[in-house]
Amino acid sequence: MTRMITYRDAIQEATAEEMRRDSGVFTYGIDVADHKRIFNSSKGLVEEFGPDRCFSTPLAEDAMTGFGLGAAINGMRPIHVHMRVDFLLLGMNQLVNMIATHHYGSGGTMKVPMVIRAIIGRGWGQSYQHSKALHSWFAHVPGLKVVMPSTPRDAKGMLIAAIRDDNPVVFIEHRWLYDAVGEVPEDCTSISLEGARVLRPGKDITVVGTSWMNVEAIRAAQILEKHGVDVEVVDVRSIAPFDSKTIIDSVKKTGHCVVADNDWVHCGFSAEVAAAVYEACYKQLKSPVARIGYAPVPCPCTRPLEDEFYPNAIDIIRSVESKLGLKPIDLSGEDFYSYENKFKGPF
Amino acid sequence: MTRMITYRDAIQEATAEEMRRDSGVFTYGIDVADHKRIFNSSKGLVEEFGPDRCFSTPLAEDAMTGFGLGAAINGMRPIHVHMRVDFLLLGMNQLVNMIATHHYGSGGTMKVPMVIRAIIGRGWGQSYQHSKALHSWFAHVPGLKVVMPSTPRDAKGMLIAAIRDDNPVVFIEHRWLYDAVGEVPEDCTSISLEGARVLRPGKDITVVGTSWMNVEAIRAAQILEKHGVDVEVVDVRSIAPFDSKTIIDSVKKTGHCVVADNDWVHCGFSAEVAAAVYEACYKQLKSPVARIGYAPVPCPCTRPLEDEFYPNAIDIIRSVESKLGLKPIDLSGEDFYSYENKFKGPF
Amino acid sequence: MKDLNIELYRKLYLIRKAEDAVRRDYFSDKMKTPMHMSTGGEAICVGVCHALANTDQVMGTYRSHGIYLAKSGETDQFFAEMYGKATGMAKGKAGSMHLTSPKSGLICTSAIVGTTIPVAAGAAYANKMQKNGKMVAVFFGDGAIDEGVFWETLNSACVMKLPVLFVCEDNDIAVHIPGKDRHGYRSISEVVERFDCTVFTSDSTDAEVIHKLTQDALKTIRDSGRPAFMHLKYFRYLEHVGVNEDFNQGYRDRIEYEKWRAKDPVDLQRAKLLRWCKEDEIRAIETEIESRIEQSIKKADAAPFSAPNELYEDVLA
Amino acid sequence: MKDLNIELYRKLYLIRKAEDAVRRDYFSDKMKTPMHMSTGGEAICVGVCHALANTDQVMGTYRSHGIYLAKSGETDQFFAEMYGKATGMAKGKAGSMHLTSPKSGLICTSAIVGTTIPVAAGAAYANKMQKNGKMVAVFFGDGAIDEGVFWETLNSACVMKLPVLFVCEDNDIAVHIPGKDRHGYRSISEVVERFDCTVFTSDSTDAEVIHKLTQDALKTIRDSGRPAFMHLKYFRYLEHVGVNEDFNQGYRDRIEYEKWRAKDPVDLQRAKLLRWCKEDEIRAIETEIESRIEQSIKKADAAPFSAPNELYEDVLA
Ligand SMILES: Cc1ncc(C[n+]2csc(CCOP(=O)(O)OP(=O)(O)O)c2C)c(N)n1
Ligand SMILES: Cc1ncc(C[n+]2csc(CCOP(=O)(O)OP(=O)(O)O)c2C)c(N)n1
Ligand SMILES: [Mg+2]
Ligand SMILES: [Mg+2]
Repeated sequence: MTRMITYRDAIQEATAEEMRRDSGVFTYGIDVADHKRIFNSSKGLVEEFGPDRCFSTPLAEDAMTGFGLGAAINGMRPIHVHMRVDFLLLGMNQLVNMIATHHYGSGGTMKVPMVIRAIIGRGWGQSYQHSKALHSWFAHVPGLKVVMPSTPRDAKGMLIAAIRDDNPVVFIEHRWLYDAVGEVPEDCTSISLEGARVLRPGKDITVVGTSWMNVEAIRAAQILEKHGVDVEVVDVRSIAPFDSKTIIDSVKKTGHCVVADNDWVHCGFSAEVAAAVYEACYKQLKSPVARIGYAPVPCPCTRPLEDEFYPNAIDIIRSVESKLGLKPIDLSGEDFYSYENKFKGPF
Repeated sequence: MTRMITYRDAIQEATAEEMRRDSGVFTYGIDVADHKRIFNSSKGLVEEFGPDRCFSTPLAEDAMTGFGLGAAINGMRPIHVHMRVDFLLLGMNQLVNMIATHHYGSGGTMKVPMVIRAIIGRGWGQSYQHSKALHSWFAHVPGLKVVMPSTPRDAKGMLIAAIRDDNPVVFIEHRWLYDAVGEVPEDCTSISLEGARVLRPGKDITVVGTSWMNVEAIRAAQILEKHGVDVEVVDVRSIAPFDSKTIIDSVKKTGHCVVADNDWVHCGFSAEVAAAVYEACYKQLKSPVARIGYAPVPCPCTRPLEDEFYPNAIDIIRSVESKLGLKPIDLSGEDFYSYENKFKGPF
Repeated sequence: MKDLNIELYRKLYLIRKAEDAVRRDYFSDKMKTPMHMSTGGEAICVGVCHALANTDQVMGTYRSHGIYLAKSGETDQFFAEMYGKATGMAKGKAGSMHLTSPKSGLICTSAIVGTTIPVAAGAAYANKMQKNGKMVAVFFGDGAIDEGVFWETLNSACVMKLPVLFVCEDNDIAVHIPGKDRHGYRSISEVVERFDCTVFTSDSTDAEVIHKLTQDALKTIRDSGRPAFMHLKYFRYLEHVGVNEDFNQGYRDRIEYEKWRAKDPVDLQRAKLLRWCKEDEIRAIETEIESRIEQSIKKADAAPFSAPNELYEDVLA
Repeated sequence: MKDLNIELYRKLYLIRKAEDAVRRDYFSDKMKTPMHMSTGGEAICVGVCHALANTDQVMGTYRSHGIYLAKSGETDQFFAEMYGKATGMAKGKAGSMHLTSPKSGLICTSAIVGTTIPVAAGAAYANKMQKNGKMVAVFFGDGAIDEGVFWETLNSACVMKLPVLFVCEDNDIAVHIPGKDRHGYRSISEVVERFDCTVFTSDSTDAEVIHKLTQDALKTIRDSGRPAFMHLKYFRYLEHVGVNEDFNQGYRDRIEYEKWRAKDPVDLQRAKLLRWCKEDEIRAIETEIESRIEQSIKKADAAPFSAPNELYEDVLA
């Protein structure tokens, strides 16, 4: 049985089901158990599992990250939640110096099954301290797995897999995806943490997306389709380990590649994708790889500048046009996602 | 007048001269003013400038990073020193959320002239918590400048420039460079923070190095020269802003590029270099860009594995050979740098 | 006495009315920035800021309307920033959560809890080095004291003998979590007392009381050459973020609110003023402030947004 | 009484002699790992660890030879790790700064100051959830209490009522910086007392005294359901990192050392033992330990290094 549910509910279901299955699973973090329940993604957990297994903590990201490590070493499966990935900057030392290394440093004798859920806080007027992504940072560090699901189905399946994984997994959720609705089988279980996925097959050009940028890519593809361009959209999903093969296969077929990363460009994940594609598709590439991302500035508050800051479907369309040598499409009749005009999935 | 001095003394001279020139300059951090003086790089400062302008602090990297921001806003020019760049993981929130954004967030009304000196702690048996580099992380964040000088002359000139710069500058020093000796003019002043430098001209292949990897690249070039291969070594120096032009000009000439980065490969700075080179030298490249870096693991303690972990001149030679289609050179008679056999500059 | 109380009232009323205007107009959806209101806590912002010299410096959090207005007294750049306009104090880049006004001494605010506390210590060090006599006061909530950086800074400032005033605005709540679920001690004052600094506490909503206490604290800092810590209680009238009341959410009690509302800082000060002023004298002050606010809002609404290329300005100096 | 004191002496002597062997052989340059010696602080490692059950857990710093040996009693994997060999507890990957021994309960050590403190809280939470009755003791220096993470953890553990024993090994120095230049309070105990936990202090070098105090602390944790904090003073005999004395460096006084040396934990315990044992009984214990150490060193020296491909193992589980 397949139902349509939101990304938010997918997260909630995965957590609840795993907590039912394994009494070692618990979830915690600042405001996790208040009545707003992390944008409702931890709804019902404290009622079902009690305040010992679903709890709010003091404001102490550094200590609470290390806390997860200790619980994990001792056989629990912590899920540490951050309302904004930006707050995780306070836990970076524990994450990188401690959590990522403990299995290695103990000669493989101890394991760290821990999930760190971090929400990309993009939104209306959130400014520069609530808008980072940081997946390239996490992925740079050996010993961490890093995933960014962009559909409700992947959110559920990959969160289940992350909880069951014996390694630390950084699980990055985009705030704007929370309302996205998609098909999720009733009996959805684990979906591999390792592998990109073709979200939309196409033959003319490959657009590689991370997280929310897949929504923009799909919208771009819909519009381009009307103009005879068949876009293949590949959702990266796993930033580390990184499945370059799915992307490379796609680019070998299409000969063109646009990377739409939900992050800054310089030294970002889009550089890794570009380098991998260039190396493997050297002969097949008909144009240089394009990299689309945040403007190279801190995110401003005011909406007109904020809209300029974030990359979107229009940027993707323009990039595709330039790769394929097309004239700019008149987009005046098209609808695009904006906060004011809330996205209504599924995609 | 040009003299031969060590990298360590170059750092010390730059700091002392700037402290003399400008009473707003001060230097601080854990153990900065103890009798070991950060591997002697802050020698004589407390004697000359007193404990108000050169001081050791409590162990509090997070607070002490924010402290620098406050002093900088109020017109001082702090130099915050970290004996290992790894400790800066505790200051990441202040660096990224606060320091990098303050000029922007104040609409340009306030400036943050601050230098963060961080030493890459590589050494004999230092293990996984004293061996990171992190320059790709810093460079990823708009609002920070990031440099990694690799010669005594650049160390002095770029530190002077960093201190005088009105922006936060992360200044990354490799511990093994401290003993390197090189020419530094008596009257050396500021050297631009923006720009790569051709360390050794050559025509057959370009090796792009960061920090210590330039030493390995030069050694590789010396050996390859004996075998008729003329290597051009380009020292990146500036990670942000990044001068891709010098590198691109070199690769356009040589047609081959090896990036030897003093860091992990995945999502690292080497990906940015590779992406930039591919994009600009698409027609001239005769082989794919090679990326050399740390093994994708936490750094182990024991010397035999540690030696495997770090990239070196031999890796560069092997990579050059494969790009140029040469047979492996017999290296058994060659000397290579190792901790046991201390490097004796100049290079 | 009269003058002081009038001045305090001006500031209290300015903050209350400016925020009332924000509340009234927020639903027009022209102020696209998350609002964390100072309403209910005005006595603290006003009492502390009024005790500071104009050249003294303050820092705060995302909840800094109060200190911005108390310290700067201006509403044009304030509302323009709320409206995200080019005429805002940061050309719209900052919004409500990152207000600054360097010329009035508000030099840093932040939406990451606790993060301006060490910045204040560094600013105090600079002032000490420059022997300019400036004081720095840093405002933060009872949530911020959970964070390690508070303790690192408190400790460091005590060792380094910095002229800094720590102002803990304790509303006993962090978003929706009360102090008792976050604090592993009976009272923060009792803990901080054991550090090499002086502690002042109050739960007064009388700006004059806070003003006097702050003067004492500042004098102690100057005399002792050590930091001071003020632990000041108040009640947050509205939701954590947003402009509404939230007693219907069930996580806290309206009764507690009523108790505090009965000693509302603005009403209380107005009642006191009647000792020295006639009603119409007070009304004149109020009308002047109200019309200033409406003017500022009109100007803000009419002002242009920053041009798109402004996005790329101010990244590096 | 006799048995206890013999057991304590065994552990004290094991640590002292193992480290003496490290000091003797370090210059052969076969142990390529930075050494932070426990010498001088043995009463603390031994007194605390001996009060713990075998299944109880400990965590420490880069200066953890003492707790490794006290908790595990084994020297084969210890020396093999120092020699960086495949037979080491972590196949050479950890070295001196990252010793662990999960089967003996040493589950985390770290070369970043303060970082195992919160890890201990999490481990204690797990034990509490699993109702396995295990205790966790975490060792850290007086430098670690400068770091915010200490305060965050102390506060959180008190709120969460975790069964954790904080053990501050206070040698009044962090690398070369004395406590007075880093601490903005008179006494850490006085500060921590104000948290919801129980504080125990001692400057004894008598392992029996520390043992007893730890038993009290553990009982208090069980009875009160709250954390306990032990503030224990000792003197670091050797340089911060390395195996030598460093009184010639001028930053600290030999006189203070002499005072502590006069009540050296190993000598003191040996002297006490003479109440119950004959000299040759003690010598027998010592000889056994010495020969065990020499055996372990021989084995370590003879063992192979890990093969190069071992580099890539254990990154992910
Ligand atoms: C480091 C960090 N963690 C979490 C948050 C999310 N957050 C925003 S405000 C807040 C509560 C702060 O409470 P308090 O310090 O008492 O200030 P108040 O809002 O009551 O004025 C939290 C948890 C944040 N902004 N920064
Ligand atoms: C976060 C961090 N900052 C700085 C250092 C460098 N460092 C190593 S040991 C040490 C001193 C620690 O002193 P203390 O906690 O008293 O332990 P002790 O060495 O006296 O046992 C310092 C500053 C570090 N390892 N980690
Ligand atoms: Mg509060
Ligand atoms: Mg110490």
